[in-house]
Amino acid sequence: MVRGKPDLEIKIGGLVLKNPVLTASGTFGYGREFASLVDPADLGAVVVKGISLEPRSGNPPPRIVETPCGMLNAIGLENVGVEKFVSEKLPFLRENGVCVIVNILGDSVEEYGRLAEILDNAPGIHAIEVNISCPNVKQGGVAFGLDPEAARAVTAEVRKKCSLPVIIKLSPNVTDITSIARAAEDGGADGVSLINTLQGMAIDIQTRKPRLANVIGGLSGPAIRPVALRMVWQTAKAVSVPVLGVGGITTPEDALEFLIAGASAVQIGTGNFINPRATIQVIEGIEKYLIEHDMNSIHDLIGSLNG
Amino acid sequence: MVRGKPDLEIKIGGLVLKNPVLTASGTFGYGREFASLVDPADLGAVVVKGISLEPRSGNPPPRIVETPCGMLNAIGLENVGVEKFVSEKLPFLRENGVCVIVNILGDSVEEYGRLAEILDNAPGIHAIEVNISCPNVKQGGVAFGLDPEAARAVTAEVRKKCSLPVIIKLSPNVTDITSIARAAEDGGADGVSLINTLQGMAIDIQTRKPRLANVIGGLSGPAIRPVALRMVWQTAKAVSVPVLGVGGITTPEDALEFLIAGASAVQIGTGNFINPRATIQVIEGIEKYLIEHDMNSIHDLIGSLNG
Amino acid sequence: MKQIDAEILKIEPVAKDIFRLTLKAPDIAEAAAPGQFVMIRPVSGFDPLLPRPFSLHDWSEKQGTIVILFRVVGKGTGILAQSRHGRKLQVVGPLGKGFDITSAESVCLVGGGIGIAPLLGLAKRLPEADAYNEIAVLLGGASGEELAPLAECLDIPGLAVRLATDDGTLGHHGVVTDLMENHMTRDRDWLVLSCGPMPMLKAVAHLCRKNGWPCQVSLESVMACGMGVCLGCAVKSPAGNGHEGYLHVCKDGPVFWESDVAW
Amino acid sequence: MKQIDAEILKIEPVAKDIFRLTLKAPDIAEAAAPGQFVMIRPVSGFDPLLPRPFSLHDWSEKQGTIVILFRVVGKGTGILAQSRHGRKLQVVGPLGKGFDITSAESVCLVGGGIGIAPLLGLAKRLPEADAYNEIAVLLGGASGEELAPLAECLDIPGLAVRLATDDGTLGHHGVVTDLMENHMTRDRDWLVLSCGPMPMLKAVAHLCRKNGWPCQVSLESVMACGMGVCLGCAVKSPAGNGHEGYLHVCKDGPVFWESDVAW
Ligand SMILES: Cc1cc2nc3c(=O)[nH]c(=O)nc-3n(C[C@H](O)[C@H](O)[C@H](O)COP(=O)(O)OP(=O)(O)OC[C@H]3O[C@@H](n4cnc5c(N)ncnc54)[C@H](O)[C@@H]3O)c2cc1C
Ligand SMILES: Cc1cc2nc3c(=O)[nH]c(=O)nc-3n(C[C@H](O)[C@H](O)[C@H](O)COP(=O)(O)OP(=O)(O)OC[C@H]3O[C@@H](n4cnc5c(N)ncnc54)[C@H](O)[C@@H]3O)c2cc1C
Ligand SMILES: Cc1cc2nc3c(=O)[nH]c(=O)nc-3n(C[C@H](O)[C@H](O)[C@H](O)COP(=O)(O)O)c2cc1C
Ligand SMILES: Cc1cc2nc3c(=O)[nH]c(=O)nc-3n(C[C@H](O)[C@H](O)[C@H](O)COP(=O)(O)O)c2cc1C
Ligand code: FES
Ligand code: FES
Repeated sequence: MVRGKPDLEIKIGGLVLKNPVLTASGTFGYGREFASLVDPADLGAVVVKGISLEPRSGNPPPRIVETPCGMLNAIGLENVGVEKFVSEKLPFLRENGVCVIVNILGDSVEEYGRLAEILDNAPGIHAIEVNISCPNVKQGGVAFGLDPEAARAVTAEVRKKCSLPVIIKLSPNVTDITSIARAAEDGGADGVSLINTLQGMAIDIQTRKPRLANVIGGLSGPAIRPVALRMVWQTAKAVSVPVLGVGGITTPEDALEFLIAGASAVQIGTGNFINPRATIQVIEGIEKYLIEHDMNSIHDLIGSLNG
Repeated sequence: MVRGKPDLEIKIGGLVLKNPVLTASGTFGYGREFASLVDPADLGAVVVKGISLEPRSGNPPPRIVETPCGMLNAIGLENVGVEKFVSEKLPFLRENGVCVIVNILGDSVEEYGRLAEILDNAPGIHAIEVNISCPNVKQGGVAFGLDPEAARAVTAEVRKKCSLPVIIKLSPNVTDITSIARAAEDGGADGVSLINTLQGMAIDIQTRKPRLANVIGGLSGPAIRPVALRMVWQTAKAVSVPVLGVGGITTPEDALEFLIAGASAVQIGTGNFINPRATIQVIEGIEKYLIEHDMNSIHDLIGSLNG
Repeated sequence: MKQIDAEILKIEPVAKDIFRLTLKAPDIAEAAAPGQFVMIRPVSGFDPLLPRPFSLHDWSEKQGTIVILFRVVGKGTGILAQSRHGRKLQVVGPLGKGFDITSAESVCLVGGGIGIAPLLGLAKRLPEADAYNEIAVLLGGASGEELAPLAECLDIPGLAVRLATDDGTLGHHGVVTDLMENHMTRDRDWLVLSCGPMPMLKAVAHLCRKNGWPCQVSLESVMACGMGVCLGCAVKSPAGNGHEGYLHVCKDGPVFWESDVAW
Repeated sequence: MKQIDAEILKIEPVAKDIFRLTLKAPDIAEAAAPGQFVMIRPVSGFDPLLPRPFSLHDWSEKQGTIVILFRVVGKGTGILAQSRHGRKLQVVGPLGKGFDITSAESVCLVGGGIGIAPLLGLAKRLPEADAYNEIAVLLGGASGEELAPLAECLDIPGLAVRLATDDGTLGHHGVVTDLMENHMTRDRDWLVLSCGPMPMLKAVAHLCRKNGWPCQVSLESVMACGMGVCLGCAVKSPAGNGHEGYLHVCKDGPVFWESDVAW
């Protein structure tokens, strides 16, 4: 019997992705930078670098440090601002048929809402991912993502201000990530993505100074994969919206772990730095696994963890 | 000028340790197992495997999985029980002049108190380390270490029931570890040690089963070091009792980072598996660093992070 | 038990994916006993993180060397296979409890696959042949291609090695327990010493139990420390034998009396 | 920009801790320009995690090869130095903006330490010598022992190389900016192209600014991606030049006009 290719399509809200492999925000630029190695239209979606209302210049260097099987970054959310993003970065993606998810960040609930409004009117954007690991400046600077109520409020505001599918990107630096995920679901999220980076630090023992100008940075890469996988598994059981798994994924095997744990899709972040063709190899590897395991659809795999 | 050796002594409550390098609970057995490679009396202290009132047989295998630069364990707190510990394990340590810190665990506040009472009367024990990453069975099973109030209650009970210095071992799986550390300090702790393992998970993609029989396990090793260092730095600023830094330390350089960040001492855990002589090499390395940097005392180094 | 940075003196391919590694490790060679193992760290970095356990295949106190026979199955063994002579490896050992080769009329060594590794060191060190009525060596494998080079590793003068293969391409067409049934005459007091994959050990143990042959098996398990502190290498033991439910492969074993294992 | 698994054709020690690595990488050789770099992953595991940036020292489109000159400073370079011919390495490149070798009367290449690496590929590809009045090469180093083997790497027929050492054991006793002051006659239009340690580049830039010599510098920075997406390789640029505060070494450089850098 000749078999067709397995069906890799997944849905987030009303959005259909041709496959479940996305790039993680901040690790694939605005989709153009990798174009000579990876055709961004081949990916489930490209999640672009976090965008704010105004351009941000980011933190002073050093901004990155390598750690065992991981890296710390304190980029400081450097970005071109929403206006320039729409006028200069979006056209390339739109013209090349890329599924674009825009990651947004702000200092207040209103700022997130304003961004959602602006992006809702820009053609070529397929969904919004809300980075809630940013400090809530008006409320004493604790990150939105550390408090269920703040997470719900941001989600509800973004939901209200746009008609696009809304994904909430969760912080792992919490006691119970499922409570934040449920708050996002309550607020109207169409999906949750996790994890953002774990907070970490490194010190230069010769100068006795922090290795990052910002002192603290976000830990990403293979080192954090077991933590991300655990949180994805817990969250997939706790919410009914799709979960996007992120954290240390570099190979097809890694991605399969997240799908089996209950993620509907995966995002590849630091993996792009280690192997720029990781995304494509992960898509191919998932397809191969489905064929070898006689599965017609990615949905046979998602959440298929055996007791 | 001939210089003396730098002074490595540190204090935790009334306890004086000859140097700031300890073993982490669960990674050095009861001190005897490594004796042909490391003289346990050369260490600042040996923190023994967690002890409960009754013996525990632990979780079914598989109990450990390797991960990138880390490992997951779900040993399930297998231990011989306090009675057998005192009668069979303690004499060797006592007779060899080892500074012994006993790590304890329980299901209820009362159990911790009972353990403290028993150990208080056993000669040869220098301090108690309280593992609060255990589920509070009477209160719905949430770990003591995830809730400031429960952490304070356990600390106060142990404090009340014994005259030994009490160290509270903190869980990193929380939004704000400093609030737990402060609760422990309020409860009468003489020191806090951190971090215990980060919760993680791994899946076998061929069987689609969790790689650990217990599904979830604790992540340790170099992978978690940046997270541990960040939490130690934050905690050292938040409390006035000594902080013992734990998490991914395998080399003198690693240990120096923690001391500079504000730890008064370090514990080596998974590092013992990678290099059984890690503890001794770390002591030698710290001494060498102090000499090279013209420091007479370890206290010149502790918390010496430059802005 | 010693920890040393052992120089690679020789690394030779033995068969497809199988290598023989000779290390300079006098302190370990001096203390070694048949069935014991060492922990070897394949890299100096942290990926892979943990040292890997390998049985002592052979050793020479005189030359101060130990020999490992290993199969490439993953990252660590892959890196070892690519190492060159002169490189130094962190080795800790000898570790664990080896074979208990006390009294018996005859001894039967039963091995499967790479599980033959510890049998060379064992066979060489059995009391002079005449202490036993017989020393039988029975080996099983998937095919002749796989088994022949492994069997050659056990090439000890005067030792008769009998072979069985699943596909019949070498020796008996069948499994190693067939050889046991054929060979182990009931008129003797046999001691069975066995090492190989878990399903084979299970079958061997079962047969021995049925026939009343005392039997020791060398088990494998994932290990972190190799010296009894992490408690990661637990194997279930039968109720009521005083081990509180679990034995630990690195410390109580790797060689166990078959009766101490909950099969 | 290509990503390939490039075979190591040759790896030779050049001096203490300095190695020359030749890789089979036709697609990269074809697209390379002087001053560009490649990202090389030293291991297939994840420790160290990130690929390492190295300038293209030389390349041959015809032979389909690229050459790297590197100094062992840590884990990644240590592992590279121990690699053998035949091993494959993940290489991405060519990356970044190289030297802008447009018009000038005379060119002065200034290098320090391992910073001489990109100068060979550059010198070889400068327009035929007679397009310039002069091509000067000035190199600085700590000692003759360090500098001599590096200077030899720039051995191009007809190219005069002038040397300065801090300890005077080779060439001028002093720093490379001394050589610039001595050699760069004021009657000519000079273009300075420079690569080396940060303090040297700073001194070179300062001198050029003072003398009105246009100057390009090749900068280093910690890098994660090498292709402009992680934004990790930021360097401060002077206010008001349109770069919103930071330039990125991997994408806006590694070669910059000295005036674009906030020294
Ligand atoms: C006491 C003892 C003695 C041993 N003696 C030998 C020996 O003499 N020769 C030899 O070749 N091997 C021996 N082994 C097995 C050897 O330790 C493993 O093959 C090795 O650790 C695998 O490392 P890796 O990094 O190559 O594989 P990994 O990359 O860690 O794993 C690759 C695959 O192999 C499987 N695997 C890992 N460890 C084991 C194991 N212990 N048993 C079975 N499968 C495993 C994994 O599940 C995975 O599927 C022994 C094991 C023990 C416990
Ligand atoms: C565009 C560019 C081109 C380069 N070209 C060359 C070249 O042609 N030849 C060459 O030998 N090197 C070159 N380098 C530097 C090279 O990338 C580093 O030496 C290398 O990444 C160090 O890796 P490691 O793992 O050995 O060191 P690590 O173990 O990562 O670090 C060891 C020590 O070196 C320091 N270090 C790490 N990276 C750098 C760096 N970029 N610059 C200075 N110190 C560093 C660390 O702070 C640490 O103290 C270049 C760097 C850049 C950015
Ligand atoms: C350099 C860098 C920049 C990042 N920028 C963003 C960002 O702008 N917005 C965001 O939500 N996450 C950002 N992240 C987090 C990643 O999207 C991802 O959640 C995290 O790195 C974990 O995945 P990984 O281990 O696959 O990298 C960034 C990560 C890195 C390494
Ligand atoms: C195998 C194993 C067993 C452990 N058992 C205990 C224990 O009994 N009690 C405890 O408080 N911590 C226990 N820990 C946690 C360690 O003491 C330590 O906090 C943690 O592993 C982080 O340090 P490391 O990265 O240096 O290992 C255990 C860790 C491991 C790896
Ligand atoms: S491997 Fe650690 S106890 Fe056996
Ligand atoms: S290294 Fe990533 S942007 Fe330059």
